[in-house]
Amino acid sequence: MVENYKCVIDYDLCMTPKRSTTKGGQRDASQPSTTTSRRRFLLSSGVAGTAAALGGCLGGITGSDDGTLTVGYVLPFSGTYSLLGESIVNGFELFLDQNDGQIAGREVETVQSDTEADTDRGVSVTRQMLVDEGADVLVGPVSSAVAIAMMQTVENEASAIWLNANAGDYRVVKEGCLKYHFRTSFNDWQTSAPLAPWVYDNVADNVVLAYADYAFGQNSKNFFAEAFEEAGGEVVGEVGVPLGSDDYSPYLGEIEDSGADAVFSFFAGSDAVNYVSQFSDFGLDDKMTQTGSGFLLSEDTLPAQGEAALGKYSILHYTPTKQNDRNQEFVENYMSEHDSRPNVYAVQGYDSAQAFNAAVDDVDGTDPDDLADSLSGMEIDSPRGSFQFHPETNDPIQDMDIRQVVESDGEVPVENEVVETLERPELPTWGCSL
Amino acid sequence: MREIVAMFDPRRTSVGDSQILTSRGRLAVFGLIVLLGVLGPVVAIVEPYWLYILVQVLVFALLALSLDFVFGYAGLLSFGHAAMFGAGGYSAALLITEVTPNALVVLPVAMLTGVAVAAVIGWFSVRSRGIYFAMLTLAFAQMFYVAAFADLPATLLGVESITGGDNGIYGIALYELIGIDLSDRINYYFLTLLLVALSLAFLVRLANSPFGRVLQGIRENEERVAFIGYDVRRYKVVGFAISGGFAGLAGGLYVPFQSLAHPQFLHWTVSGELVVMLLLGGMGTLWGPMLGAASVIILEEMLGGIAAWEVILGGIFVVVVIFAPRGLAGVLISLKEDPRNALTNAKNAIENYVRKVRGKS
Amino acid sequence: MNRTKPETPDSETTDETLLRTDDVTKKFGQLTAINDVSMSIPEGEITSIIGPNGAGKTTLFNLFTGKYEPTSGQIRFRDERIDGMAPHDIVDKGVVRSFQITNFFDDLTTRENVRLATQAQYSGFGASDFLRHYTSLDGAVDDAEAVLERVHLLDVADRQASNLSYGQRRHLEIGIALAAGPDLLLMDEPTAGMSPEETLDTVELIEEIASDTTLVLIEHDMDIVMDISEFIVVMNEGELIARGDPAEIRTDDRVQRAYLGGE
Amino acid sequence: MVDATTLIRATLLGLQLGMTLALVAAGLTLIFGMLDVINFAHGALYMLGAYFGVTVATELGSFWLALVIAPLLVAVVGGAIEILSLRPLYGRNPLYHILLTFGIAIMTQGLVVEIWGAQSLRIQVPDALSGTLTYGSLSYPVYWMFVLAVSTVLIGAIWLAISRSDIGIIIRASAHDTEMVDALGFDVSRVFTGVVVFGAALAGVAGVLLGASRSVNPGMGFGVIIQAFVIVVIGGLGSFRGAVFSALLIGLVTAYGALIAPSLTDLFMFALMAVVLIIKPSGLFGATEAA
Repeated sequence: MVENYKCVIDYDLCMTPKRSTTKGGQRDASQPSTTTSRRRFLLSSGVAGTAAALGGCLGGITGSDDGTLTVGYVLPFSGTYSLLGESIVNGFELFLDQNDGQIAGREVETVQSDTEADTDRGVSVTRQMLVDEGADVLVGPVSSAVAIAMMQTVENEASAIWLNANAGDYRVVKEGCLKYHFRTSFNDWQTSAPLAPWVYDNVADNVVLAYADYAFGQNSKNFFAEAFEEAGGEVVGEVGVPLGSDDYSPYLGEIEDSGADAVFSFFAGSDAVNYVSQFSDFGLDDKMTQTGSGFLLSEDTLPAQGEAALGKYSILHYTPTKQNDRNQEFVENYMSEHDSRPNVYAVQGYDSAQAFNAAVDDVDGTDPDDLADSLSGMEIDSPRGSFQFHPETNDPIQDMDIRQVVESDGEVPVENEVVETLERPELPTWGCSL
Repeated sequence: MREIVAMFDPRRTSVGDSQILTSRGRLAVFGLIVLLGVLGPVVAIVEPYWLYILVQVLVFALLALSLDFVFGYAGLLSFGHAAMFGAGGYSAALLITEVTPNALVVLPVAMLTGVAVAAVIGWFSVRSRGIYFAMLTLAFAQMFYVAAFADLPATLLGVESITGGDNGIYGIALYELIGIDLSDRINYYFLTLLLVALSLAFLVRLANSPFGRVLQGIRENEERVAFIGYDVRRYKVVGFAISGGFAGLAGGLYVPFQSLAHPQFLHWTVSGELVVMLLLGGMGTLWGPMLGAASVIILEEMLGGIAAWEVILGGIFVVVVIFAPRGLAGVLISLKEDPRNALTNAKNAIENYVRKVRGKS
Repeated sequence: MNRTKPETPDSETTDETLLRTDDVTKKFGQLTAINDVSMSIPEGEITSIIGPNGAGKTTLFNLFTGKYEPTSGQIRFRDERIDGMAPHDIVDKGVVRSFQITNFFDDLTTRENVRLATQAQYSGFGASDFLRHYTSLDGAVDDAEAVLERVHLLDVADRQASNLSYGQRRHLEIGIALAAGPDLLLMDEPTAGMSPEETLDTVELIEEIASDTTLVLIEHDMDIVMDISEFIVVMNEGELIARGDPAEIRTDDRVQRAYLGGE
Repeated sequence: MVDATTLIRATLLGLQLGMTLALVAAGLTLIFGMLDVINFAHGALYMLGAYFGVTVATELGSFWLALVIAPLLVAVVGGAIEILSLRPLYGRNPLYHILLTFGIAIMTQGLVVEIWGAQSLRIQVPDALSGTLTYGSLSYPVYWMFVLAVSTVLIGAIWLAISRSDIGIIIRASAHDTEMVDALGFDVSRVFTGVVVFGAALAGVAGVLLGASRSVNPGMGFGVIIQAFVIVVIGGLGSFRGAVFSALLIGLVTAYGALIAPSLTDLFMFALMAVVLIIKPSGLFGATEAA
């Protein structure tokens, strides 16, 4: 058992440098890193040869009774979503670096395999992490479709807790309601509904809804519409746009023709870039106020959106410019390791590490049932502001920021400024009662 | 336009000849299946996760086999096999969640779904040839994809959900098979191995049947086959439908295993990957594409944790296609026939490459 | 299959029309390849179609065998319309062609080439056609042997077709057509490119085949045409310009002008 | 529900989509017609055009320089691909080009993420072209009109070149018969390299043009390639005018489809292709066997 420590600490002995350390280039290679990435090809050298080839490095295979914790990233590392995957890893590993590479005083081994943001691969990677790597905790995924597809496997194996560091689809709670599933991120109700009464009070009493036409976009749109009508507003139209569209001209026409004073939008990633830029290109900024879920105007899209984003409102649980000590410290630490400001995904990764740390510390072990009991209702001191895991759904009860895009004198000419913080809006439980 | 038809002629590169699989070849394949059968329990104890990989390898080998039958033996390059794979998968998902998880009911239905979908696509497509045929099959498969993604069936029938839209159908239970616990992964592995072995045996038999000979004739000289009295179109449609049945079976095996039926299964990238498996393995040999499928799955698995794995995987494709013209099957055959000259052959291949790049072919 | 197989040679007794065209025209876009051709092929005889290159002879074959559909007009075989039928259905009726350019299965053996053609009469889409081994279809195998013997290819039956000599390839071409069991065999330049010796051999074969099969030849070698034909059709620029027995054709003015005189 | 303004705007978008897609499809169809190569990497070349454009525009601060330099860089990449990987494969079953170019496309996508990162980028629209044109109730971005104009002029110029000049004669000749090019006294291998270089440059131009109106991201290469194939096949493989015609057709179908049933626009596109191929098995302008 003890000999396993050696190779985990001396990472050059077992592994070649991993992606996230080489890319930013900030991490000093000579510094004993705690993060190792076990590559599949090292294991493939044959069933019999594996143990010999890797020596004591296979500590994690049957779980972690040797004390080493195994963290399995179920994240995309290629294609468009790789930015999100890497940010989550960066956040998680920032915590590790701040704690001598340890979680609750134990050594940590991280394992990653690219989900490609593909549901099918997601299931396979989940299985790999749970069965092959003996992960004590799953971190991820990015895509809600992957999260939904993972539920069955996580439930069947019942061998690790699952810290969902992004995927916000409410159905993971409604239909999964898994004991082991804890969201360190958000759910799609939070990034839409609480904005509705605010828009009604401060912007307009009528809106048109624009959304990427897939489950997540539809959920967000529905939650907003429901809350907006409840607040007394009127939804005058809705425009669904196929996911991954390049040209929004026909839809912008419909949005304009609706005659609404404001628009609530759900788009993310490159869709958000196209939508927001073209919204501005077509001169719609002069005609209506743009509001949306925070992914519409986030750190990963603002550089490309540039001035087109100015003045637009959105709601999210984290804003890097937020003025509180906890956040300022976090931003500083993050920027000393990476060139860029932390984004919401990095915070979700960081908080996953915090939550895992607290739980392992609390139960002094890795039994998933014990960890789940410990995490339930736990309060986490996050850069976003403190949040609590809902005792019944394990979703985060957290503050939500209403932000507006303003000019900035930083490298990116625009940034989000918090206009108002909604204190812990009460979450629906969708019949889940853990 | 030059020889659009001839350019898709697999004969130019196929390794085999009149008899599909020599008796020694059969022995080797049989041996491999027995080996896999013995290997299963060993793997289950030593490295249980690899059992999952093996199941995945077997499923995609079956899919590649189904494509090779219709392309390698009938000259029909399908770029839409994802349609049959996905259709089989979705029908299995719906049956398991709504009706019964009995494998003896669901798997045959998945297969029949594949046959039906392939028959429809084939009926419309076989009049076109070569790349036009490929693009027609692609078009139909993409239409299936869009329909599943937008849950068109539900819209048309006015119900809430059938295909589950972009989330697909999830949480699908594993099969039940009288008295056998298929949630035990070794049993699922054996079931898959058995079905793949039976499929291979059947397709080899079919390739050597009077029907199979006509298909081969069509591949070699479609016009002449018509002028000696065969209904070429009907043979093609039937051949395509049979192939679709096995693609549907592969879908039916895969979906409960992944607990998921997803529109991605119908996407052209699946068909594209399948063609890559075929070319990588060596088409027209039936076993080559299965090898290609195994290589792609295992490569992806191995490279999944590596930075820039796409660059490596893409690079492997490029190197194989330039230096191993007949795919992995070709490499194995030449190694077997001429093991001593392997080094010389490799050297020749490189010299040949340099010469061609310099334009002195 | 329910095809009537070639049976008793009774060519002398009947002078019936086997195949007939009525006002057949075939256009490719602006180009008229066949213009208003009406003709009849008598049963039991050797008919030759002659004419300069581009006269439309091969197009006529393609029309007879269903490769093309006439733009207008009708084609009848045994008084049944066959224009618009699929090639394989026309073969089923008993009209089979051989090709000017050898057109078979190069990768297969000579025997297998022929066997594939004979197999058409024994197999369809029954369960056994999918499950039995192809060599166990005895009827097809026996028929193939008979055809191979008839076209003198038994010695090279196991050789890969692409390795045959030119003359042998031409014979195999005819053999495959024969194997499909024709009542009417259309032969497109069976002697083209042959040495005098091979030509002689082939002419013998043609005459032997003619003993039980109605033949239509496209042929350039006038000596052969005049020697073996009982009936001749002359085409020029898509039109039928003359028909008759060899003696009549030899003396026809239009033929002289359009064709023979030109040489 | 659909008024004149909407219709005009959709038409403008359809034309713009059509013309830019024609830039991508033109190279694809010429490469197929002359080299018999099914070039899956063509989308990657389009993507590289956009990324090179981003870098040049950022480093040199000029959109105009980007519009010139980026396509040239893509042309160099195209030439390298032809010489190093396509050339050794001529004469083999062209199917292998699928595996080859598929591999190149995957590699390029991976490299782009390594070099530029995965986040969406965008080329800055030059001030001269920013702003919105307004005519009555119709407003349309100046830059989009610029894209439409530039791509139309380019396609028109190529059309003229192909139908009038010597180069055009070679291109048309070799689309039918490579030996003919040989007979005319041209070095076939240089002609082949030239075609790929030219096709790559066109794709690069499309990449830069659209990189300023759309987001530039690693998925854009695979996003465009299937659409381009559909266009090339509908038009008839190897036919330039077929490609232009069907690019416009697909552009308009996509634009109008978005007005009718957005989630089904792809379905319309594939259904259109299926119908065309069922009626005309070799595409609209493809050579038929019979003639």
